[in-house]
Amino acid sequence: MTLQTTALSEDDTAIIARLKRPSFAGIDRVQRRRQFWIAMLFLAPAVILTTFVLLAPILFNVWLSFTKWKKFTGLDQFAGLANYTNLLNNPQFGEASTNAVIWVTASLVLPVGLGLIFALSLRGLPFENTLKTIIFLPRVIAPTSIGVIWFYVYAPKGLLNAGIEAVSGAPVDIGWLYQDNTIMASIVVTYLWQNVGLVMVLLLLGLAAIPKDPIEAARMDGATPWQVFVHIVLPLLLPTLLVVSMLSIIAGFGAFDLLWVMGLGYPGRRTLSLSVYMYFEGFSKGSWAYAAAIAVVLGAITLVVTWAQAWLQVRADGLKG
Amino acid sequence: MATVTLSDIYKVYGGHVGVRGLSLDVPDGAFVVLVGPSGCGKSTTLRMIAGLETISHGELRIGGVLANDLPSRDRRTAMVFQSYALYPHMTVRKNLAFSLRMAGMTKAQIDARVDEAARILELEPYMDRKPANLSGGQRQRVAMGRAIVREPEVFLFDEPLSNLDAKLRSQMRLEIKRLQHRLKVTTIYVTHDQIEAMTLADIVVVMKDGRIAQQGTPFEIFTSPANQFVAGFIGSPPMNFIAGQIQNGQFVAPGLTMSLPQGRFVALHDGSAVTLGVRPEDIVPEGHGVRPVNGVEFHAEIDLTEMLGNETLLFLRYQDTALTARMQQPRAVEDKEEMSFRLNVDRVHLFDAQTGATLASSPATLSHALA
Amino acid sequence: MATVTLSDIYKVYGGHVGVRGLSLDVPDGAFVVLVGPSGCGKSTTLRMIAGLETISHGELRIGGVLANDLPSRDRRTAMVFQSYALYPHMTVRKNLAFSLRMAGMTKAQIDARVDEAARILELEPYMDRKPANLSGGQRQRVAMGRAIVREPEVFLFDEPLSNLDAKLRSQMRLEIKRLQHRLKVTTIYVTHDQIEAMTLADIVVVMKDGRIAQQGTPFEIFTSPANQFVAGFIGSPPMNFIAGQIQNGQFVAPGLTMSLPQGRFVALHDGSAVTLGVRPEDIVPEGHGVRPVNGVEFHAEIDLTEMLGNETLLFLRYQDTALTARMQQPRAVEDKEEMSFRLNVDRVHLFDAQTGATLASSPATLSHALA
Amino acid sequence: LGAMSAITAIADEVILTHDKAFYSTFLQAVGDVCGFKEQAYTPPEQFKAFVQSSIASGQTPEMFTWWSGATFRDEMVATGQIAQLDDLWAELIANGSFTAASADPFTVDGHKYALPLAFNKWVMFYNPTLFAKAGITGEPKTWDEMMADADTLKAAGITPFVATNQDGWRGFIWFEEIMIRLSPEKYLGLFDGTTSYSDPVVHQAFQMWSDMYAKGYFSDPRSNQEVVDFAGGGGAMNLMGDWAVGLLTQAGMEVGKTLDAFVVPNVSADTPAGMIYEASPLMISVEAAKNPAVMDAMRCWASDEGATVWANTSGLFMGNLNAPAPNAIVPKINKFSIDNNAALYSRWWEGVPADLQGDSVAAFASFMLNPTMEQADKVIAQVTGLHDAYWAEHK
Amino acid sequence: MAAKFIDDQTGEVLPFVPKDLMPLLSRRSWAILILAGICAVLWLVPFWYLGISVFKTTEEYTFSGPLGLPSSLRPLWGNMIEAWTAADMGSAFLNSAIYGVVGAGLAVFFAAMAAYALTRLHFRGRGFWFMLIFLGTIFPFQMFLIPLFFGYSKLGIINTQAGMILLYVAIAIPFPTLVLKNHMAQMSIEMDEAARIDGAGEFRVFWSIILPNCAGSLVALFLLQFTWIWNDLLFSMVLGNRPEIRSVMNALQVFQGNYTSTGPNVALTASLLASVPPVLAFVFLRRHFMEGLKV
Ligand SMILES: Nc1ncnc2c1ncn2[C@@H]1O[C@H](COP(=O)(O)OP(=O)(O)OP(=O)(O)O)[C@@H](O)[C@H]1O
Ligand SMILES: Nc1ncnc2c1ncn2[C@@H]1O[C@H](COP(=O)(O)OP(=O)(O)OP(=O)(O)O)[C@@H](O)[C@H]1O
Ligand SMILES: [Mg+2]
Ligand SMILES: [Mg+2]
Repeated sequence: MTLQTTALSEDDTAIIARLKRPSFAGIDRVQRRRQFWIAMLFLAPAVILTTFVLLAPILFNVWLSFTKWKKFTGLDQFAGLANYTNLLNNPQFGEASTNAVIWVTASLVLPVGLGLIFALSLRGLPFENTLKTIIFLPRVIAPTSIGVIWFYVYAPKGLLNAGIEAVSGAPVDIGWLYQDNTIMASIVVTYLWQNVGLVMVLLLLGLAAIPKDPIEAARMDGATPWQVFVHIVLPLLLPTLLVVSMLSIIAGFGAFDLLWVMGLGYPGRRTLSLSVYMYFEGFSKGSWAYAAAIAVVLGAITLVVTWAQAWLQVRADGLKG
Repeated sequence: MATVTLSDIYKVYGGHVGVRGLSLDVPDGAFVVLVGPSGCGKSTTLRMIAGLETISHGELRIGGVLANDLPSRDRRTAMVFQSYALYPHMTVRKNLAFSLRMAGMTKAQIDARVDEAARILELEPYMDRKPANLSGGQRQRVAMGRAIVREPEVFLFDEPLSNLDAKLRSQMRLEIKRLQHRLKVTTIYVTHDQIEAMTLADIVVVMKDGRIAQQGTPFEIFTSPANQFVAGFIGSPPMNFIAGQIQNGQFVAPGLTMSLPQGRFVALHDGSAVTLGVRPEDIVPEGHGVRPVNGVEFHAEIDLTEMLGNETLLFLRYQDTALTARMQQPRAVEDKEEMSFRLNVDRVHLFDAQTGATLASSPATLSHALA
Repeated sequence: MATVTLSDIYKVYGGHVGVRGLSLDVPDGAFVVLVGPSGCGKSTTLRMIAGLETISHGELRIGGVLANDLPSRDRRTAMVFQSYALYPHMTVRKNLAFSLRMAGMTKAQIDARVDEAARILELEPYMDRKPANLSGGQRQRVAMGRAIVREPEVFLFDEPLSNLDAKLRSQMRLEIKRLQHRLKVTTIYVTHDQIEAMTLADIVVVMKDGRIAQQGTPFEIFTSPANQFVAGFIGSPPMNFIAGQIQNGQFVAPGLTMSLPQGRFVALHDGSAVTLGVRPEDIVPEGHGVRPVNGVEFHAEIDLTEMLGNETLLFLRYQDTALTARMQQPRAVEDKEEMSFRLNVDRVHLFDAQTGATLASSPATLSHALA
Repeated sequence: LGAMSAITAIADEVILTHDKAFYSTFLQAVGDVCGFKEQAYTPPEQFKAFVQSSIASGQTPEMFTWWSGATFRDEMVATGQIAQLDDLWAELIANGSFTAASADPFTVDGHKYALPLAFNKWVMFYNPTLFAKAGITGEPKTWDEMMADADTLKAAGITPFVATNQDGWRGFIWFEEIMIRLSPEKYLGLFDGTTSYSDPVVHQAFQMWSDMYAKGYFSDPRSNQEVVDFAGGGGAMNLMGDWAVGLLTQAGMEVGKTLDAFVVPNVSADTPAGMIYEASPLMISVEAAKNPAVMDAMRCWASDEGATVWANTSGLFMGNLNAPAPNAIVPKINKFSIDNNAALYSRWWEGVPADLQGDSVAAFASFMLNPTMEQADKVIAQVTGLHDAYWAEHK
Repeated sequence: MAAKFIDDQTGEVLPFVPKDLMPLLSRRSWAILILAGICAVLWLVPFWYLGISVFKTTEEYTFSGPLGLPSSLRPLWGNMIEAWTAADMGSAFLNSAIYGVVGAGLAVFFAAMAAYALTRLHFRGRGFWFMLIFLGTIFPFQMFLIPLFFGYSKLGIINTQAGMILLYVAIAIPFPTLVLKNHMAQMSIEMDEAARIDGAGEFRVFWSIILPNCAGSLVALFLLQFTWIWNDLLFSMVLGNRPEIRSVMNALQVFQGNYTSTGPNVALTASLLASVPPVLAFVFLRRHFMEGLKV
């Protein structure tokens, strides 16, 4: 049954073209302009503050990374890519990068993995809220304080060694935070202890947002609890997992306080991660321009991660249609 | 295909009882509709049958087998949810195939069944779309498809049409009916819409407050309501109720005295308070439609009218009682117009004013009178 | 109170036109209902009148004053939204008082008006509740209260009833009608439900694709649809359409030949393709209801029936065309039963098969025939 | 915002900016007498960055402390923002309160740019009670005697030396001490690149250090409580600057009874007597020098009165000969210095190019944590690489 | 458990005990609960360590071993006083409170304004403006550090409360903007349209309609940002080092300083003291905290 007559169906583009003719143009432009300025008024404080306090410094930092600004001798002499070539030639940068990658991988995989396990097993358990509170609690405490507490936990005569001694009966003297082979793992454990609560809560929120119906439908469709998890829950949780992963990666690259405080007595402290290395080069050594270049590398990495996440997110949303 | 038997089923939530001692026999292949106002326990009952809620007390048998503690996946029931509950991350094809994959069927078997279901439901063009890219009606069909591919012994529907607009709703209603006539699978269908109940059911179960208020064929429910609640719930616009008394075997209300048909009602004491029920189509405007043979005449002022095209509803006020009458021919009626009506005495219902129970002498009498 | 005049109104969204040259005169105090399928531009039109959307082209006058660039708050219109759009953080009283506070009224004035509105809408018991603690119907009433306290010159309603269930919907429909009869404020009401349109409107405006398909009283729209679209859209179940041809001044379709009533239709060339329209109530089962004087008889097999209590819908298949008939008395009909029907020739509609336009000689003829 | 106006109010006063938060009260005691207000700014990295950037933006702090050595010369005086104090020094030397030599650490190209905040020597503190317990009488006069004492202590179950890597920067302390005991010339050569770290003397120093570790002479380098360890009897000797007396007495040690000090003897007798010194410069900006209030505060600082308050409160010696000895140890060391005509050598930290401090000291620290010759060779190779590269570029 | 079950609506006594009312935990749930309990205990071990350490004197701490229990509760008071005076925590607490309250308060308010514009007003380039605001948090803080330090020095606002507040406000804006944008996008647009028809201007709609309906998120975000600011060390170390303006976390750094004679017990006590406000806020307003994490 076609009803459309040719007279009734003037093409949209034709109508728009007709309306755009001078005699018609701009009937609602006045209102649009007014709306724009009202919007600007509301945006102004946030935009001005973030632009001047956050974005301008980032640009300045990029510029700085191309100068010889070091100890006020070479002030703003252009250095081209010198800082970046120095980066590549400096074994410490390589070491710091490698460590950063290890650190970020560990601080992504472990908290997300454990967080997922916690989130799944705590749901609906008695005392759920108490348990959640306990696991989340370290997160509200400053990383510096956390660092101090764990510094003493890991100390040679600290709680951990004492605990192992008490269990094994043999004297233990491990300098957890002084040895190349233990320090990273030790800090990762602390980081995990502090951050898994956050990941868990984010995942719980993600789980809570999954509609109950498809899960019940799957149960009726004959799926075992494990199959329900694999085929329904996990795919629907994927977008949340992606967000959490991105946040974890960015947080991982940016992590400073914990590494700085806990690495206090470790000779390799400055290359524990890129963020620490940057702080060391800039604030301890005064190689500002070089440090700025490290910061730019860090920024580039996070941009890529964010971009990749956005890309994956679109694909994950694509899963839904 | 299987019978479903509920005996004295209770569901208790915290301090509060959702379903109270419900007993119901669903014969093999029957289409049973649970209908009732919101919160009366329809969904809870259905979900207990599906195994999505535990049963607090009582016995549930599916195909004769005690199913109280059977996990959902072993009950051979399939359910269509109000929200459709499609798997948002899977294509239509995968949605349909999911249960078969879980059952460990081969690819060929799965494809055969899925294609068959898609054909029946005319879903072929959409097989590779995700649910988000389907219209409401299409999603609804996918949900049904997912239920039928499993070839379950019992279909469960929980308000499957309530998210569709009026047009689509009546269309899908027909499709569901056709489907069930074709597959002949035992079906339990929950709705709060009495029209769906009337049109779809072999057996209508009207529920109230976790209990069954009446069960029977749509025709029985409509013509011989067991109580005032059912009488008021089924039928649209709802039955008119007039409060009155029995005096000398007659029904007496302000401005209305009416002899009651012989034998239709149980013996009634003088002075007992009763409620008279009369459907809008049994208040006939003089000069329109079939004039009731045995009628009581009265005049009333029209308060408001609703012209529905093929018929007009007249809202009138007679002696402080608001009444609705149905006029079969469309005719413009002015507000405040004074009209005469004839109330069809042969079709009135009478209820105990206290308990609301019907005072009909036998449930069947009225339906015979009407047939 | 005010007239509302739209002249050649357009709304352009990006590359796409939502409303195309709509012109409409709403007389002072009239109840106008815009009805049409989803996406036809009803809400857009209403929102342009409310000042919530800019007008791309054309003139809008409210009470004679050009209103295109007037901000919402200066238009003296009040709107009831589909979602009610109550302020969730305010009590009912504060919700009602908000617009009056904005207008800078004194406390005493505000209280007087709010109390009056609460009385009219029977909201007194809920004045201190928040919207979250109200039922759907109560919320709906608060939304209306918020509109009436302002004593606006125009009421705008955008599908105010579509979030309510069937029962509540028909009840609130009546309340809105009563309210408007009492306040006599110019009202523009948007719905996609043709029953609401028919029952509420003084003037029904049927829209399609951003244009007006027909406007007129409910009776005109029902009895003399200007085109096949309106004919199919208004009425439930919808009008039956049979494709055929004109041969020797008769309508001919497979298995059906019918002389057309004299003078009802424009002169028709032999061989022109037409569509015959006939409403379900005009296909009368033999032996049920009023037998049409001037009818064409045919036999058909019943495919499915829907028993609605006071009437039964029969879905039949005649020569590959699916038809719906309405049977006034409830009677159980078996599937596959063979029945005879009479098609009421005096009430048929005829449409051009290409354009869908009515072929009635004058729009009024049919309505006269029906009255 | 009230607190902010408080800040502007004190802006009129003379402010002494420093990074030595643990001296705050002592500094303020002098400030009360001399009319300035101390202001601590920690940690040192931040303080350094703050001062550097202030200078860069032309807002040099009016009165502030720094470190002596290469950084004083290259990062402060070279900016031209630091006021010359030649006249003030002339006064101070003329009235006999300071020796001319005490200006040496603050002299660049013949001009004097700072007053001493403190002028300290690095000595070996020891715990006489523990010595007595192990049966040791008297202080060691030779390196061998010191090693013998260490043996004795060890045998008595007492750890001979407290040496930690607390805060990550202590790694050079024993290195520099052993170096000057072996060869002062080679040690000084490290500062200008004339001695390479691949020099056999450096290797020998590490060998000796490693041997001492092997014999168990040192306490756990991972301890983070150097002062508490030493004060609590966790070791019999500790190599520290003489400024530590205050800290150690605060922590419960008592000069003469449980605390005394000697200068570490040389390895071979023909090496001239010498000591590591540490001088903290106190300087003012060119701009501030025009402010009489600032000049008065500086003059007062070095005056007998200022020096007396400083000595009494902090237990530190700034070089003013008229000030009372802050404790019994300072005169003892001064006496040794005069008696033996001891040479003074800059600390390694101040001596080496600032660029190399962090990396090198981390290398030393890694040796302390793993004091084998294997590790020493690694450290030597690493540090040699760093320094050779630096000097190749800066010569 | 009561043998009878009474319906709270009808008062009827049911003739049975509902089988599923208090479902006994399945064996698996028990196992998970026990594991979770063990985890929770492990999680608390560092706190326990903190808890016993603050009751020890320095000597006790050094020589009693980490597992030893404190001999008396009295040293806590001394430790607290020492920590409090050594780090000048009085003014540090006040500073942190000012930064936290003013910084988080303004930031959340400004973020709400921006989110309002981004979700409720029609204008072009909303995506651009949002990215402009949000870009700031995508980059690691290391990227602002040096430029801010020099910029602040140049402007003379380094080591001023105004400078600290400026930074904290700015840095605390993007995240709440994201959260509030998502939150406001979910709120019915018809609500503000109703208010506009009711005669409210833009700011009115924002203030009287939108803000009250975001109250939960606003509180949550305020708490989150407050905690973040309170816990920040990096920026406070770089931009606010003078004793009068330094924050609690920065003040704690005195215990990291060279040659301090204060033992770990005092440093730990100080850490504990500094953590009290956010921990209290968290424990009492836990629900709000978690609410704010809904991105
Ligand atoms: N999970 C639950 N916890 C507590 N009470 C519940 C729960 N589910 C349902 N109820 C209560 O049980 C009663 C029956 O609920 P049910 O959902 O079965 O009603 P319904 O008939 O399906 O109503 P509707 O038409 O609104 O869906 C209601 O009073 C409801 O409040
Ligand atoms: N903000 C918008 N941007 C772009 N297109 C829009 C917008 N709002 C409406 N439209 C389009 O304009 C047309 C008319 O929409 P409108 O909302 O008026 O329809 P409607 O008749 O109210 O439909 P419904 O019954 O679904 O509410 C539709 O095609 C719709 O897609
Ligand atoms: Mg339900
Ligand atoms: Mg609409």
